[in-house]
Amino acid sequence: MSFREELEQQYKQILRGFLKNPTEEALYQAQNFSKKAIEQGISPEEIINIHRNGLMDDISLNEGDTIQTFELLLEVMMGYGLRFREYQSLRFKQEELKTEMEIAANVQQTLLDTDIPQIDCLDIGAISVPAKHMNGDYFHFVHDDNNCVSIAIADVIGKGIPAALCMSMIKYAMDSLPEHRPDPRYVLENLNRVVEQNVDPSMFVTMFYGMYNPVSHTFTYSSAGHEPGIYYHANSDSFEEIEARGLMLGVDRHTKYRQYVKYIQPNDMIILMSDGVTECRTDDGFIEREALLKSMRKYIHSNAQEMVNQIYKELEKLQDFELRDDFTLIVLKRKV
Amino acid sequence: MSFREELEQQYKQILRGFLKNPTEEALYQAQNFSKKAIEQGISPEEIINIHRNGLMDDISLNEGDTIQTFELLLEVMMGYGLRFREYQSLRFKQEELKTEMEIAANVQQTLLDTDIPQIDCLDIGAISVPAKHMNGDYFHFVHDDNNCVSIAIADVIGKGIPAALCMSMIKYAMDSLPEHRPDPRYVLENLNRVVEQNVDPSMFVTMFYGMYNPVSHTFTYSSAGHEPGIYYHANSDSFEEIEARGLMLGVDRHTKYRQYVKYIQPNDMIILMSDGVTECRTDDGFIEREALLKSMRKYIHSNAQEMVNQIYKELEKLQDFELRDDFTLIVLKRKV
Amino acid sequence: MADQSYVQIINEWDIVAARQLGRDYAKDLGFSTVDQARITTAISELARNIYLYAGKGQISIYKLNSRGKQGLLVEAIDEGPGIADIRKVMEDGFSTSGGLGAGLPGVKRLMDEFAIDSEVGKGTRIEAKKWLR
Amino acid sequence: MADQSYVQIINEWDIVAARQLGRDYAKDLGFSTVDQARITTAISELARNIYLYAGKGQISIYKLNSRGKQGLLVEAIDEGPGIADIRKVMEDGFSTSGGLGAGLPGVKRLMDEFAIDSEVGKGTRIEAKKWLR
Ligand SMILES: [Mn+2]
Ligand SMILES: [Mn+2]
Ligand SMILES: [Mn+2]
Ligand SMILES: [Mn+2]
Repeated sequence: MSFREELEQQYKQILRGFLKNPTEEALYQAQNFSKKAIEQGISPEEIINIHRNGLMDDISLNEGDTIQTFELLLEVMMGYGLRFREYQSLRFKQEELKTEMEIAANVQQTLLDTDIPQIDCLDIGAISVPAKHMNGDYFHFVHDDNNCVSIAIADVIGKGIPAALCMSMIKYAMDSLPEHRPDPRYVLENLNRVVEQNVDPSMFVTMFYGMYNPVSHTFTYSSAGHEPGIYYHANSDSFEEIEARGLMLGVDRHTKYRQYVKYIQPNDMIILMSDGVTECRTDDGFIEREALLKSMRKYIHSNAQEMVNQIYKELEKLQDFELRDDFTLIVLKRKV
Repeated sequence: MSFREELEQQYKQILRGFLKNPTEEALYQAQNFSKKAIEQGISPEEIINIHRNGLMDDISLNEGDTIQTFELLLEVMMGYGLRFREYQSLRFKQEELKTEMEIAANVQQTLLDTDIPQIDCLDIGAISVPAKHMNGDYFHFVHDDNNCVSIAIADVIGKGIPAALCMSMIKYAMDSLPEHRPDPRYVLENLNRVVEQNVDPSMFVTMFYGMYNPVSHTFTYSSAGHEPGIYYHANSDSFEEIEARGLMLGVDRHTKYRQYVKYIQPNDMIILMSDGVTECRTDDGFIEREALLKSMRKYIHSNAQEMVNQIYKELEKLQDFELRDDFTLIVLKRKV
Repeated sequence: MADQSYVQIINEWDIVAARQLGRDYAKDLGFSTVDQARITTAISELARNIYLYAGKGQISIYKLNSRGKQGLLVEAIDEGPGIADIRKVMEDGFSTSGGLGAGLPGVKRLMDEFAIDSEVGKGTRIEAKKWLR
Repeated sequence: MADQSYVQIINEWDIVAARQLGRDYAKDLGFSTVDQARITTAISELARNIYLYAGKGQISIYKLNSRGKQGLLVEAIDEGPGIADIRKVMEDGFSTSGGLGAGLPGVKRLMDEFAIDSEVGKGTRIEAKKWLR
């Protein structure tokens, strides 16, 4: 007998008992039944049906009896009434919290705000969408006095408010960095110490930091355990993983980072992302890297911003509009 | 006729119509009725009662008719069923969010953690309780190499997550301050620039910063629009407001702050607080400053930590256990 | 009917007795069927709390008459473990998690007025009022 | 009874017609009274959305038979304004705020499977299935 059938049986007994002798005890039993039904996720329309079935079982009932059983039904419905009131209050709190989150997201926006550099030789596109209310991913561009463009992309392990709090601190630490921007290795080593000192020991941060030199067309970069980027070779129309090794920020304060240099050909692209892009999950499992590359190739001739927007849209739909992780995607294309 | 009576009338009409002719249209009317009732906050046990009253009105009913009307009641209950399901999902989300907030509060705790200095000449007590999940108040002690004790107390205008985000940044800015701690004026001017630059223009911060010199027993302090402190004269057993003027942080980046010096007598106390202490609200309005002083006097001979704990407990109860604002209270007592 | 009466809560059947007492008073005062059920449910929750978490205690019912307004007061007293964090117990999430004070937000919503006083190690006293409309 | 049928939604009475069609199919397939009411309510919400926000559209009902499982498919199609942010519309808070897509989380909960496709300026297509247990 399923638990639903069992509950229905139970209710019939309570009903029969009540019809024989409508005491306070029977009503107390109805209250306990109500609690159990709610725990089991029985919805109120089912209660109506169970009550009706109980009445239909008993062919000896007259009209007056039936009317009297509403007292029992009312008692069962009291439990649902309490949930209904709790629902109203939860809804109100949820609205309040939503407003609070929106304000918090704005505060975060102001803090993390970055302009996409306008520079002749590069076409740059970037998108970052939080899975929950606040973003634990972060990206930042600096277009410096030497016309160099630096790019930071980071991901706090974790999502939502705790990640956002942590990210705010990192952004602030980056702003207070002395002028060593051209040296990605130094940037990561410095931030690693900040994270190690100030952040909850259970929180780690992955980060990729690179610097594009528009004179030599070289890209110098280091990675702290961040999701590997992808390099697009225009002449062979092929993709290649951007190699970079390094420990996450916050693990060991003495971590040293390796620095890599890459020469960028005209029309080639550097594609950076957070793991939210590759870990898009569908009902059938994670999307394959192949699927991602296919989607990239589809928009490879669009401009960089259009490209990241369209890829996001496609992956969002693949996941049934439920992001599991913050999603950040950046494309840098060498134009000339 | 009250809107409840009106609804009841309406339902009786739908019921009569259904009994005459049990069509899909009548059920559609029941659905619309359900929506309206939910909007008006009618709880499901009232629906049962309204249905019963409707049946009792109609003396010509037989048992079969009555059973059939359960179809109509079921239809009305569908709307409540939808709310019940939404309730379950809201509860689940609320649990998730609660966990998230707890993690965030821990992250904040790690970031804002401060030890109360142990120093022969001072007895120090401090308490800070958030009104919501996260604290937008902040206090911090530094016991420096010269044996001086500095105290910062700050309050972001606003509560909850946005305030907490902002507060994390300020704490980080304080940590990166160069070694000018003995100079409260300088500290506030420096932080003012940080807040002005990095924080959402709608957010302001009040702050009190002071430095206790245990050799001269002088207290040097400045205030950025913060709730005034209270000075307790042990010899005359009297309270006095601690005078300090200054604009809030984040209003004008060129703000200059005044610095004050006070000589502290043995057994005298410096009592610092956020406006959450004075703006405790009861149903009869704000508590009077007099009530606060009365509560302080009651515990004036306890040790400093016991004193702040007891005052908090008393004011919490006065407010019916619902804090309207973050509550921070610090007591410094010169022992010898 | 006397202006007040009480039931000792020691075992589960006393919960039924407390409900019955509350219902009798509520009927006598002229509360509607729905309000009777609300008052009874509130009493049930309070008595249950005593039975499950304090071991024993007492539910008293009083008739109220204040400036022409008539009403009913439910008072629940126990000398159980008391509630350490009243703020937490009055939160919604806590209400279904069980434990001492479970269901109190529900009681507050069913009645018109609600007050609680508790000290750890000494016990808890709850007052809930409902006024005739 | 045919394996599929549809109702054009242009005015409010068409909502009733769509409900009736859904109920007939649900009954014919042997769904319980409660499930009939659930299917009808889901159809009602979808039809209402079309009537209120898209102006006109169509509700189709299909009998399903997949590997021995029997079921019912409700399809709602309109050429209305479309939904810009589907993620938002599927959030609970939004469901009672009214506007295009209101009530869709409810429809999803009443049925076993739910899929939505929408393009701004082109319209919306929703598929909701319920299987016989
Ligand atoms: Mn993350
Ligand atoms: Mn991630
Ligand atoms: Mn504040
Ligand atoms: Mn405040």
